[in-house]
Amino acid sequence: MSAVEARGVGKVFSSRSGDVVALEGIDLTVAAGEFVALIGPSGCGKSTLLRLIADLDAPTTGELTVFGKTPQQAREAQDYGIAFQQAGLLPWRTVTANVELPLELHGVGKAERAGRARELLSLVGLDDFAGHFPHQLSGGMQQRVAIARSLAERPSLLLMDEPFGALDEMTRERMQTELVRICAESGAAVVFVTHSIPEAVFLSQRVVVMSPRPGRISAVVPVNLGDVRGEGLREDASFFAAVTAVREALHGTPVTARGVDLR
Amino acid sequence: MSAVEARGVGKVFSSRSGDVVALEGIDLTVAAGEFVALIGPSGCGKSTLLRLIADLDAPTTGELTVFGKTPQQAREAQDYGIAFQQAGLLPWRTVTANVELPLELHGVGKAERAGRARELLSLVGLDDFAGHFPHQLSGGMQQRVAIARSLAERPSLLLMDEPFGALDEMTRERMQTELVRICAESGAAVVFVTHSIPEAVFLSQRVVVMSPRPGRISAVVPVNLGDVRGEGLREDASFFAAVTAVREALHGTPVTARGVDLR
Amino acid sequence: MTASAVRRWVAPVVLGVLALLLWQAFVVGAGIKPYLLPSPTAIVEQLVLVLPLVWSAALATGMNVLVGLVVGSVVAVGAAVVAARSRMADTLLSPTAAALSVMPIVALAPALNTMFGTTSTTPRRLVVSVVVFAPVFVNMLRGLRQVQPVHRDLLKAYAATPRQITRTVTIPGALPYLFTGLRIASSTAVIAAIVAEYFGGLQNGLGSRITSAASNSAYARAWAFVLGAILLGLVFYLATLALERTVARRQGG
Amino acid sequence: SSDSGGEAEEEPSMSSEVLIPVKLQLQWFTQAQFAGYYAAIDQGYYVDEGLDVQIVEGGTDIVPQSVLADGSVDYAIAWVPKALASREQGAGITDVAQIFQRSGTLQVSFADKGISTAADLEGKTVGNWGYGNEFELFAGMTKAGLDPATDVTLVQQQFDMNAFLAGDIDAAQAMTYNEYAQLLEAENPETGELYTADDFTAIDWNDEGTAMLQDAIWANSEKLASDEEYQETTVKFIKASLKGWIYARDNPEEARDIVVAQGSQLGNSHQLWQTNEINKLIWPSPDGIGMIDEDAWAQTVDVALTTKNDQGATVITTEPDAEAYTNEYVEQALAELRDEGVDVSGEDFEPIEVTLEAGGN
Amino acid sequence: MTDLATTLAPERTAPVPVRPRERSTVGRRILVGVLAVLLLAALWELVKVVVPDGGGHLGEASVLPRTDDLAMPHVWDIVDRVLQPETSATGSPTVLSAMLSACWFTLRVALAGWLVGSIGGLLLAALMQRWQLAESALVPWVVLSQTVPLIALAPLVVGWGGRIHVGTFEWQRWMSVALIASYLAFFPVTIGALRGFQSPPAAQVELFRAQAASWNRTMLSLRLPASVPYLLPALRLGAATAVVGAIVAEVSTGTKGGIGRLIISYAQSASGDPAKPWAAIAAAALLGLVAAGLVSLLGLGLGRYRYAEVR
Ligand SMILES: Nc1ncnc2c1ncn2[C@@H]1O[C@H](COP(=O)(O)OP(=O)(O)OP(=O)(O)O)[C@@H](O)[C@H]1O
Ligand SMILES: Nc1ncnc2c1ncn2[C@@H]1O[C@H](COP(=O)(O)OP(=O)(O)OP(=O)(O)O)[C@@H](O)[C@H]1O
Ligand SMILES: [Mg+2]
Ligand SMILES: [Mg+2]
Repeated sequence: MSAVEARGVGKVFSSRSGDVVALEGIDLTVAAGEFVALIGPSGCGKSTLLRLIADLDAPTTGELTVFGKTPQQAREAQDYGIAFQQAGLLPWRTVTANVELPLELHGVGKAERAGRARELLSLVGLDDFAGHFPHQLSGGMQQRVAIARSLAERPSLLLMDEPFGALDEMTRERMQTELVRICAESGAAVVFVTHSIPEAVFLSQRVVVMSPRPGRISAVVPVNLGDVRGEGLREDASFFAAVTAVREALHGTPVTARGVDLR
Repeated sequence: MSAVEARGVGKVFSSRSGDVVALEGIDLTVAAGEFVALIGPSGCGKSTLLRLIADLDAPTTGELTVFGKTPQQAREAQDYGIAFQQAGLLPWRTVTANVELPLELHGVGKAERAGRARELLSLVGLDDFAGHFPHQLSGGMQQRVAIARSLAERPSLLLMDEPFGALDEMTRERMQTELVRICAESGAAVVFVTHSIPEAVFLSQRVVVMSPRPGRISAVVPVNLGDVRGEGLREDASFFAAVTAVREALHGTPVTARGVDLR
Repeated sequence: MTASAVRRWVAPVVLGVLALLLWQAFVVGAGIKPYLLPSPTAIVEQLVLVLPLVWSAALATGMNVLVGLVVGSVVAVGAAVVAARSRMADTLLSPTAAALSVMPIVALAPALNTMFGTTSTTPRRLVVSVVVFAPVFVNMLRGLRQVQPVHRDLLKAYAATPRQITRTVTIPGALPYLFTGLRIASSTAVIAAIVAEYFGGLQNGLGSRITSAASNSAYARAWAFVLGAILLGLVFYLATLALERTVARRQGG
Repeated sequence: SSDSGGEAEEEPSMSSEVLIPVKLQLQWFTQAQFAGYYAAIDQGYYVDEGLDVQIVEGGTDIVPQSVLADGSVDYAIAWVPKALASREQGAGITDVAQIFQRSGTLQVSFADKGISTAADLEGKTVGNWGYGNEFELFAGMTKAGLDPATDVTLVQQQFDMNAFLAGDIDAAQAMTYNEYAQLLEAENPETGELYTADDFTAIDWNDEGTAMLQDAIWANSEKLASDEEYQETTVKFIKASLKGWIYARDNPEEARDIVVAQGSQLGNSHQLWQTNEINKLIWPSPDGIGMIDEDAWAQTVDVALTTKNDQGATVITTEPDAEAYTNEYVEQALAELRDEGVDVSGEDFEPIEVTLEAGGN
Repeated sequence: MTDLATTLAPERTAPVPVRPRERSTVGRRILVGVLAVLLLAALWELVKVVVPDGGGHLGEASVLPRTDDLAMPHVWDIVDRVLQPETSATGSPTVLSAMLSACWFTLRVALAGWLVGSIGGLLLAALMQRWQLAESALVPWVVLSQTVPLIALAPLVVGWGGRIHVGTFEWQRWMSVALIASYLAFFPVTIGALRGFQSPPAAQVELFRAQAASWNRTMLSLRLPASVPYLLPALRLGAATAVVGAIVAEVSTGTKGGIGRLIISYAQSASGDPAKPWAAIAAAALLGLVAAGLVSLLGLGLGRYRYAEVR
């Protein structure tokens, strides 16, 4: 069963100043365990699509299923974990308490919560900051806490909206490597929104390129860089080739490639 | 005469929890008309260095001159224009009035101000938004207004602190191309802080790589991609080679390059 | 102590001492008669004399402030919670709060005395509650409305119940705003309690002592009680500040 | 103000036309309590003496004797004990005419409470206004062996008698000419009619022997001592004022109309009642209106020295000096008035009958 | 900013554009206001029906008001009283016209006080913005100044004001009242203005520094406009407190002509004419609203500066 299945999904926002067609005719299937990146210019509806999958908004047209259920059923069954562009931590809770939040809301016992939080914090390299409050952390560290929180319930689908937007290049690259590892280990499907072409290419098995007004899928670029993605990959010619392919899909016009080839 | 000349510049911040050495022994010369990018991990002192040059802070040690004067003299003589990471527009002023602000502060006449503002807004592609207020613009558009403002007085030195941070990839690339053109035309020297390696490489003649705690210059990577930088350059092998070189300088350890060569 | 802490405490004290010295010098130097302006030393002299009275009067007034502050705040917080939930309640309560905030309490006090009895402390406490209501209500409501969209989305994504949302997000997020309101309320509450004594009622508080001393031309004694009033204001102010710090510390502020 | 007096002297040619400006500070708002001064203005008595008198109303926190000592006004009306307290605080003022010969303060109770002497106040809720108006009450209680601080519950009254009518206060302070009238203007909910004097009992401090002297004309001591012009003005001012009071005695209704025309908020019947009651406090004045009676003065000083209020303070701590009062000016004024054939003692003064209307209207 | 200053000032909120007020919302506000008054009147009568005449007591404390006609006259009696003459004297104006002219007097005095207090507050805030030391030294005293009861100050102001004679200028009683009103009004304005002057983010402040703009210029072009969202509510509150101050001061100093004096005068007949003082109380409350409303008009022309109004 596929993780996400969208058929002709559209979304119109009605506002005082008129209707905005945020999405139109979106057909997309994300297989279980697959990593899909969404890329496209600002305002093309990436976040909107993610919010529809998460049942934070309802589509105006079309059909959307998550693991064969309606998005609402999937949300209530806690089938997915989510991380937003802003970390969205609760400032009055410690790092641990923030990570524990979803577990607490769903009645997981104290001891189990604590154990899971410890595990997750060491996964994102924040063991030493368990008792800190969010404002004592840098933006990147906060984002890592949010990622740990999204993983707390071992979801089989991860929805991530530009989670690395606030990080500096180096941390960002480190987190990307980590994320690839975590997903490989947990076998979770991921829908990952980003503005960065190299990031999309590095992380995903397919890059879904969107165009704005109305938001449509303009291209899907498959990336086959193999399962083991190390740092070296970023300097590999095949990587640059994929980056070029996505850029061209994004700009709409093919640019003559000089010196590199798609492998 | 060089635009910026730093000799053994250091900066220590004293705070309640102890001293922070933000910069140490910085030696840097920026020639007139030269485009220099500063790159380095978060907290390595890039912004601090820029602020010292702009006389928004004073160095603790060392000597710093701007066009042969002290930074204070240079500030008072309005030798530089500056753009911050946040746009920092005045919300109660229209786009035009925001661009006109530096001219107004220095007593430039009304007609001349209006003419210059029109010129600058068309440069950054915002002709249609002259009468709008900042909150009616997207983050990227606001940033472009700030850039227009920094150019208002045709400064011979431009200081820019991650001005494109808020932009999406496509707009960002467009703005980069524009900036290269503007600088080439005006002959201004630029000190440009960024987190993005491709951006640094695309824009500058030299990339200054910094390392943190204490902030030092760890490497200077010369980039020779020629004077005419078009969109095609981004998919050129020489571009990727320079990107790789900067990445290696940044990570400190050379990574075996596969399939590409530095030209 | 850091330089800024030194400045924060020393500068006002130095200024205060300087002002007192000037005052003293002026009164003594220009030979100002006590009925026109008593000297600081005369005030302190009187303060020592009537200290037990100042203490008991401050206690009586302080009790009025405390009860009024608590009642007014509790009602205001309750009203804010209701207003945050229902638009209808908001359209009625918000203008009410605006009207209460500009209500001249001097006019209200005598009427309340008649309604609740001059010998009762209720009218005074009610006046304090009225004064306290607006700032607490307005700030609390703002705090409750301050829930960030990202937090709302997050809790929805976790399929949290409304009660869970209130407990984990809304209330903790509104606390800092509540304290802002309380800080404004605490210092105005003291003035209100004193002004409420102006027109009558039990003669056990600072307000009636001040008027009675002043009308006997015992200005130094009057100012000794005024000093008591200032200290009472300070106590309430610092108490709310301390409460806020404690809560903030527990929340990692 | 005294300077302007000097000016008038410098230009004698104008003196027949130029009036000496004089300011009089009252201790409360316009009402019949001050009918004599308003009558003197209305009847032109001050102008006859060459004075241009301007009356300044009081307020709750205005201390007339301070305003006088400041030099902001030329004369002030004040109760003797309060003025003595200000003298101790350095206010240089002198009582130059004691208008009210008796105290008008009562302590009123409902008849069924059975309070008719100070001793009956024990354990009761006792009202007073504060503002220094409470010493007769305290002296009365002390004399009856009660400690005002512990043996009664003290309550400050408002400007109305609601607390008393509602039963919050057992014994309320009332001036014969004001608050007592307010009681008689209120509706008795049991009968639907106005209350009558039979519904109440009153303790009169004149009877209890703790009465203190009330409204007197005070002058600036310093100027009295050094400024001859001011001395003359003082005599003129007293003389015209006394004439005003004599007018109010002989024409209470006209006096009432004069006060009402000045914009008092109290109604017609109330003001007439007040005029009449004030007359009772002044007349008869066997030695002549305004004369300071040694015995009454001594009693006032004695109470002021010995009675402690609930704060443990007495009104004054030392015997006032000789400058505190003088009959010198009032005697001159009386002599001139007697020469004019005016009855200054009102030996056969008879109060009129006043019927109060609801709300004093 | 020191702790004390953070205090009384409202939290900063994210810049949210304030939509220009549409006519319909103004109409709605008036409607809601009328509705609220009617509701209050209904509540008043309901209490009179439900609560026993003697009120309600909880142990020693009285918790419910007395509801007899002396304590709580009927609404219609109050309205009727307003339309009757003040006193039985011939030519006595109606209570309504007396109150209107009294309110007009007090409003003018209060606005004079508000003006003085606001200007003083702005200058003080500018001083504190200019020198941090001044801020540290003054803010605690500014806060404490408000705990000094007006009743202690009134005689001083009147006493010292009475000594001022400069040429033909002579200190008037109403000036004392205005001065006392300004003493209350200056406080919210000072705190609000200080908060507003300090509100521009570092990026904007440094922009001006980078342009080598002088302090005056920065104040004029940056801090003053930026402070508008803080200043407007503060000025509004200042107007309301100025009214309160003017009323207290009128009572205290016995100044004739204003609503404060009427409150006392009417209170003297509260026992025999209970509806009369309630009329004055209602007038005083309305006056506070009117003053605050008048000052709100200031905001009409400043729409563009109110991008982040702090209510
Ligand atoms: N709640 C809303 N009401 C009205 N319009 C909305 C709403 N949310 C989004 N939109 C509009 O829908 C379109 C898509 O928005 P969306 O946030 O999905 O873009 P995005 O691709 O995530 O952009 P970005 O990369 O800037 O985050 C935009 O034009 C936006 O203005
Ligand atoms: N005003 C200050 N007071 C104390 N420490 C400061 C101050 N400004 C900067 N620092 C410290 O100096 C160091 C350098 O800061 P700086 O802002 O220059 O870094 P940066 O390279 O610009 O980082 P980023 O990429 O995150 O903007 C950091 O460790 C920071 O904590
Ligand atoms: Mg988005
Ligand atoms: Mg920086």
